[in-house]
Amino acid sequence: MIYQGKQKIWSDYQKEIPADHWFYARSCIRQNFFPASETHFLKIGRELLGKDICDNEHHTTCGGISYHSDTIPQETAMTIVARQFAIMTECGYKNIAPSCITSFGNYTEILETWREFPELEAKVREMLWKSCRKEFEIPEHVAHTSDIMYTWRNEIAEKAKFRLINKETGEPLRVVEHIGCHYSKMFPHKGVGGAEYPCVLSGMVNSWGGQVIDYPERRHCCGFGFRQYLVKANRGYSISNTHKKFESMEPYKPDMIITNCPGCPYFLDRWQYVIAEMEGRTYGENGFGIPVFTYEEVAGLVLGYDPWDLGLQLHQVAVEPLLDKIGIEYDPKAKYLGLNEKDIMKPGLPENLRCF
Amino acid sequence: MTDRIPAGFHPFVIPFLVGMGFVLLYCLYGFIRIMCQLSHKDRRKFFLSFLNPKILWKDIKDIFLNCLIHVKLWKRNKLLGFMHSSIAFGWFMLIVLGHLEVICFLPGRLRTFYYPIFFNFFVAEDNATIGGQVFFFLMDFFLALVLCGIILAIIKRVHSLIFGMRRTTRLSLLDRVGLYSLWAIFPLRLLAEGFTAHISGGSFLTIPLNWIARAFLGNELNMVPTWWAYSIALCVFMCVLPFTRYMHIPAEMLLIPMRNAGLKIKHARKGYAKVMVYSCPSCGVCIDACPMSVKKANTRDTTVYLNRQIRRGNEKRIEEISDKCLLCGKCSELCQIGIEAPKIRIAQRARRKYGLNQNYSNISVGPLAEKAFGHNVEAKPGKVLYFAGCMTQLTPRISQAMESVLQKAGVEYSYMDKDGGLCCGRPMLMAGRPDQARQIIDKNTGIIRSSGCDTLLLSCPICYKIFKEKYHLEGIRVVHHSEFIKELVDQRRLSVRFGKDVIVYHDPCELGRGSGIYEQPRELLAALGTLVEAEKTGKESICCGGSLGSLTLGFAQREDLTKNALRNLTVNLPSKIATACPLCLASFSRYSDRPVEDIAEIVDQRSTKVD
Amino acid sequence: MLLELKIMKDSIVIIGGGIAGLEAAKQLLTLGYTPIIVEKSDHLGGHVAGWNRLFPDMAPAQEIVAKMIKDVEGANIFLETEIISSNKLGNTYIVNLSNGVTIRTKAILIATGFELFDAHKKEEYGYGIYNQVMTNQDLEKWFNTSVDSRIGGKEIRKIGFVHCVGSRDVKAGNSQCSKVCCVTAIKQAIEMKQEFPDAEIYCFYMDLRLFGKKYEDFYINAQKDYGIHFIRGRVSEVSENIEGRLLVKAEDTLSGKPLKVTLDLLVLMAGMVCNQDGSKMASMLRLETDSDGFLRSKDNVCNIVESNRHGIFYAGACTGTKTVPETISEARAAALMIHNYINE
Amino acid sequence: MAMNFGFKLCPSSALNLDKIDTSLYDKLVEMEPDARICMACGSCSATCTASQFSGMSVRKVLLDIQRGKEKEAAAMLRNCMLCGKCTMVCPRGINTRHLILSLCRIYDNKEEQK
Repeated sequence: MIYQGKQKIWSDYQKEIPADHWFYARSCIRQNFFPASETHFLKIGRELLGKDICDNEHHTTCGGISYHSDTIPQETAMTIVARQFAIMTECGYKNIAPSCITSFGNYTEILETWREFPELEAKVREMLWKSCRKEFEIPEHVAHTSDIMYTWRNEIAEKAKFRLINKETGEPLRVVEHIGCHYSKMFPHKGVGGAEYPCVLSGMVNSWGGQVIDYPERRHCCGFGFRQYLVKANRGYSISNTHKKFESMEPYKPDMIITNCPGCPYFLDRWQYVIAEMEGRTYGENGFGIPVFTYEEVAGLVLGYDPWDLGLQLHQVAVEPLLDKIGIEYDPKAKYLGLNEKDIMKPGLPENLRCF
Repeated sequence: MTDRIPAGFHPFVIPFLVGMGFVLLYCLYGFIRIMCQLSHKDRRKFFLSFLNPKILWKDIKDIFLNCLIHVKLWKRNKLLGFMHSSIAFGWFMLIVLGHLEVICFLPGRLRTFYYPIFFNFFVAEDNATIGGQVFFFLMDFFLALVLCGIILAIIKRVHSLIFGMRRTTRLSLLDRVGLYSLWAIFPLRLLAEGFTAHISGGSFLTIPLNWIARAFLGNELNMVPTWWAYSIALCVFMCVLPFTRYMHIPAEMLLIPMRNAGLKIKHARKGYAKVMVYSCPSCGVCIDACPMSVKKANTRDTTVYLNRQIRRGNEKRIEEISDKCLLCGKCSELCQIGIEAPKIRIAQRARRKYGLNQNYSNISVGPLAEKAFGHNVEAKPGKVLYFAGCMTQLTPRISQAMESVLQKAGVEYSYMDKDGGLCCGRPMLMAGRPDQARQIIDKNTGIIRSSGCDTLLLSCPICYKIFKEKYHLEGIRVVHHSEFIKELVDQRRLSVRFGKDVIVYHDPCELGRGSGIYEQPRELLAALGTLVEAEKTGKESICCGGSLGSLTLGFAQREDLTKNALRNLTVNLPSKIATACPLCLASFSRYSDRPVEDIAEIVDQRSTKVD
Repeated sequence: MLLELKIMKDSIVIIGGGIAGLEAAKQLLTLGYTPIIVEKSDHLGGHVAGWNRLFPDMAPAQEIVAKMIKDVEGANIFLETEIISSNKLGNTYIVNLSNGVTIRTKAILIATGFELFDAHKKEEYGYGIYNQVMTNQDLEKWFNTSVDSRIGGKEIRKIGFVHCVGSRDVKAGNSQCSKVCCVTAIKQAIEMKQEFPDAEIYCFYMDLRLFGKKYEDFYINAQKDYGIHFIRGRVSEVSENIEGRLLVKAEDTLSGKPLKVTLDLLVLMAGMVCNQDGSKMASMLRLETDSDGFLRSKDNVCNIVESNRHGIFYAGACTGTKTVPETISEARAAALMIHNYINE
Repeated sequence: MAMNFGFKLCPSSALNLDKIDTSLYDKLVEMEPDARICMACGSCSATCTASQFSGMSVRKVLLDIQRGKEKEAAAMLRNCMLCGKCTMVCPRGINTRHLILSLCRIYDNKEEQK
């Protein structure tokens, strides 16, 4: 691998990301599966770095899931997105920061479509007006929240309490970065680093002390693929894709996986359990799985936030071995205590995948 | 005539006795082995055939005419025939006369076995008898005949073309030993008898020789050594005989009754086929006959070498030679012995084991028949079923012409494989896979039976041969289109016009040699244009080179064969080449400088409906 | 007569010192003109000078180029020189060169040729990223010099050739076929098989376009004598496995199945695009570009060597992908056209 | 015990050239060097007598054994009638008929070698 070659490509794909004043668009999946991740993005942005991020309760889903599941036509998705833009405009923001990769892809795709076919935009404006009496301005910038986190990576590194380094050996942790398909595969120039060698996550990993591994199937989809998972008959196909990725990364003995998409961490995490129970195969050390994190979780960990505050107890794959490796302290007893110290109950343990 | 040596024995006869004993034992052993290899049924058939006076008489006649007189060789080339019959018949007569002499003069010595061979050594002439003179003359006459044959044989080794042979067989080492010892036997006999002629008597050949010898050598010391030499030459010849081409002499005498008994080749290397292989005299007629011989490298793959390799058991070469052959049948047609080389080759191919065998159980006859003939087919006398065959599908002009001709003649017909059909099974059979071919045959039989037709009309001689020979189509007439059209014309259901074309007809192997149809196409063509003949024609016609018989000949290797066949066809400057086989048509069209057409096409162009 | 002679001694500016420029210069010298070759690089012979052997008869490229250079001894040659500006004055052009020379000429011959497609642009193939990915040009250079870090370090067991890199690819900005890559790939595959007889060689192609004299023979030989595997399908992505070998993915379109294979060397058959410097210079001369990105000829059937401007002619790959013999023929045609134009 | 989720891992359909067993093809090429010069034009398949019953295609057979798919090739080969049409139409002059015979011969199937 010629590192300079990669750097050259990264330099070719640098997008303009304004430093401040963002309208935050939440993700349907993440709000439910990784609620702490979104919270911590706002917390790091607002409290640690003093950024202005608007989190408005009136915005909705972007329609991406229904759109990619073939349940709504694109015009409907466009009108939903137009409403998000309208709320952004109403709130006085010009930059939109979706927390979801699918939303990001959806916004980008719709904006590109309007650019090519202005008559569609006009039609959507009309539909939005008819349905909600709202008007919108085209956002000046669309950046995924991982893009924004990428711009913060060095500041976070400065303020970090931990680094992605094995405490025992002093070696950098081997990190698999997994980018959501809709981040830059459709529009390589809309992603930091392009589609082939994106550096949005690898940039964070490198800044925080880890080492990104380049395994052959790094470009491959996590396996979610909307219809592939949502239709039960297709789930074998969904998990097979995930399986393919794990088989490909396993020889590199990755310590962790970092992701920027709502579906990917969920499926990379949960499918490890299913593969273990189906095939008896696990990919981490000593019968554990490979822990999968969102970039906010990783940022939170290096910044020294409590792992349970970051919601890591909601992961299927046990995170404790990694926390031990980095040297992050945690209270095992507090793992299943809720915000109000109430016991949220310990889930049953799988047969083949080692968990706590 | 009296005994000259009272004991009636001299040591020089020992070599002869050794050789003779060896040959007889070997032949007996061989005969028993062959008999054991025959199936019980065949063995019974063979022995019972001797009880049938008709077959017995045929056996005797065939052995006499073929083994001694070589009538087939006479037909081919007089000089060649003379050469062979002078040696074989002359030698035979020497032996017969030797015995007669013994019977006449010294009947008591007959059981010594060697007296008839060395008669002149053991006797002294007493008061000359008329009978003795006659014998002396006859003995010298036949010896002279044999010597003529030997001289011719020596000339043939150098100038085979005089005998009508472009190429002769390359002899193996033992063959050479056998040949030279055979050549030596008769001059040595002449010398031996010459040296003793003043004692034992002689005639026009031996007496003058005796004068000369005695005038120059003056003593009788030469006498015994020459008899020794003669005996040793006989011994050498007989000792090597089983391992040389001369084995054909005893083998052919077994082959003829076996053939007359109606045996068939069942195994490439046993029984009947084995006798056939050993009956090959390596004369090399098949080398010139073989269409592949146009390329020198291929001459080693002709039948004579197949027989030799089978005798040697050289498996690799046996396979090569067996697979390469076009199965055109010409060698077999010209073979003096009647060795059915194509059948031996197919039997050899059939010995091969395959890790994967074809199976057509997934093909069901019903739907195919329905596709071809529709529902509720009624049987109708006179209705014709046309089967174009695979190869005709690649030369649609033939099937088109056929349909047009049938329509003009008002023939009611069904087209069995208009939308593609099954193969006839002949290619599979030729590849030596009779079980697979049988499966195909059964499927096709089913389809044909459900057509309601009583005539099966074929455009492809390859199909024709197998339909005729291997299908059980009782009640259905199998006919090739050349025959069928001829009949239509004869019955005035189709009227044809004579044209200015000068046409040469190429006999397709499977139609001519394969099925014996030579005349019908010629008669048909003679009504359409001026018919000229090729240089080699009829039974000797040259394969187009496209034959499916050959498994290994590649496209490039066939080019020279086709060009040679074309050269043969065009000697009399025809303006058009006619054939009756789609494969010949395709092969010739590729390289021909003049139009090549199927007989059906020519008829179609020059025929009209009869009102 | 005197006047005639003077005209005959005219100088003609040839832009580009590749084989088109050299051949045209030679012919113009023979016709009695003074050709002036302006070459931006430091050597003559262009791309061909960097190649090893030329199909179909494996003629040594360097000898051919050396002979061509020898044949233009009488011409004026300016190396490392570019055209700064040019003005039309009546029937003549005033051409200012970067070395300070100004030439007055009746005719300009553009022989700026092609430029190899920048294989970096096909990011998924990892040229410049993976250690074992090279281009057809790199390989020719290796044939000449035997020096390349990508070959020789590790044992080479499997080699892949990717056809159509930057050709027939709208997203790479070149929808046209580069014409010679197929036969080049096969030629190079054979040469590599000769170098590494135990290696398995795979050619990934979309179509095999072996249009030229004896090209098909290369194909048959490659299959029959060298056992080179031809896989119909465009390589979709290349990655590096843990041993540092290349994992190549494509679809085996004949099987209708995705296919992957691990390779030790991947050669990208970078296509031909119009020389960008040539295009810039052409726009300075107010010449048009055709829809395929190459310079526009007066007519693509009968008048390839003429431009739409009087006195400006083309030769070689500046008007489209050309083989070496086509380029040479075109250079000769251009020389004749220039001669006719001047004598009009 | 493997848990039943109502769905399973599906094996990859991808051809992995590193892992496929081409010994049959290698053996064939030794016997029939012309097997290499197939350019996949498909004439043989188009003309094949057996194809209408079975999808037999010499082109596919050759490709399948190159890709280590011996079973698929065998299934097709079983339908061949050796009629020779493919040999007639092959533009590269491959003796497909003999190639098929050679292939049937080298198939390592003891049961069928009767």
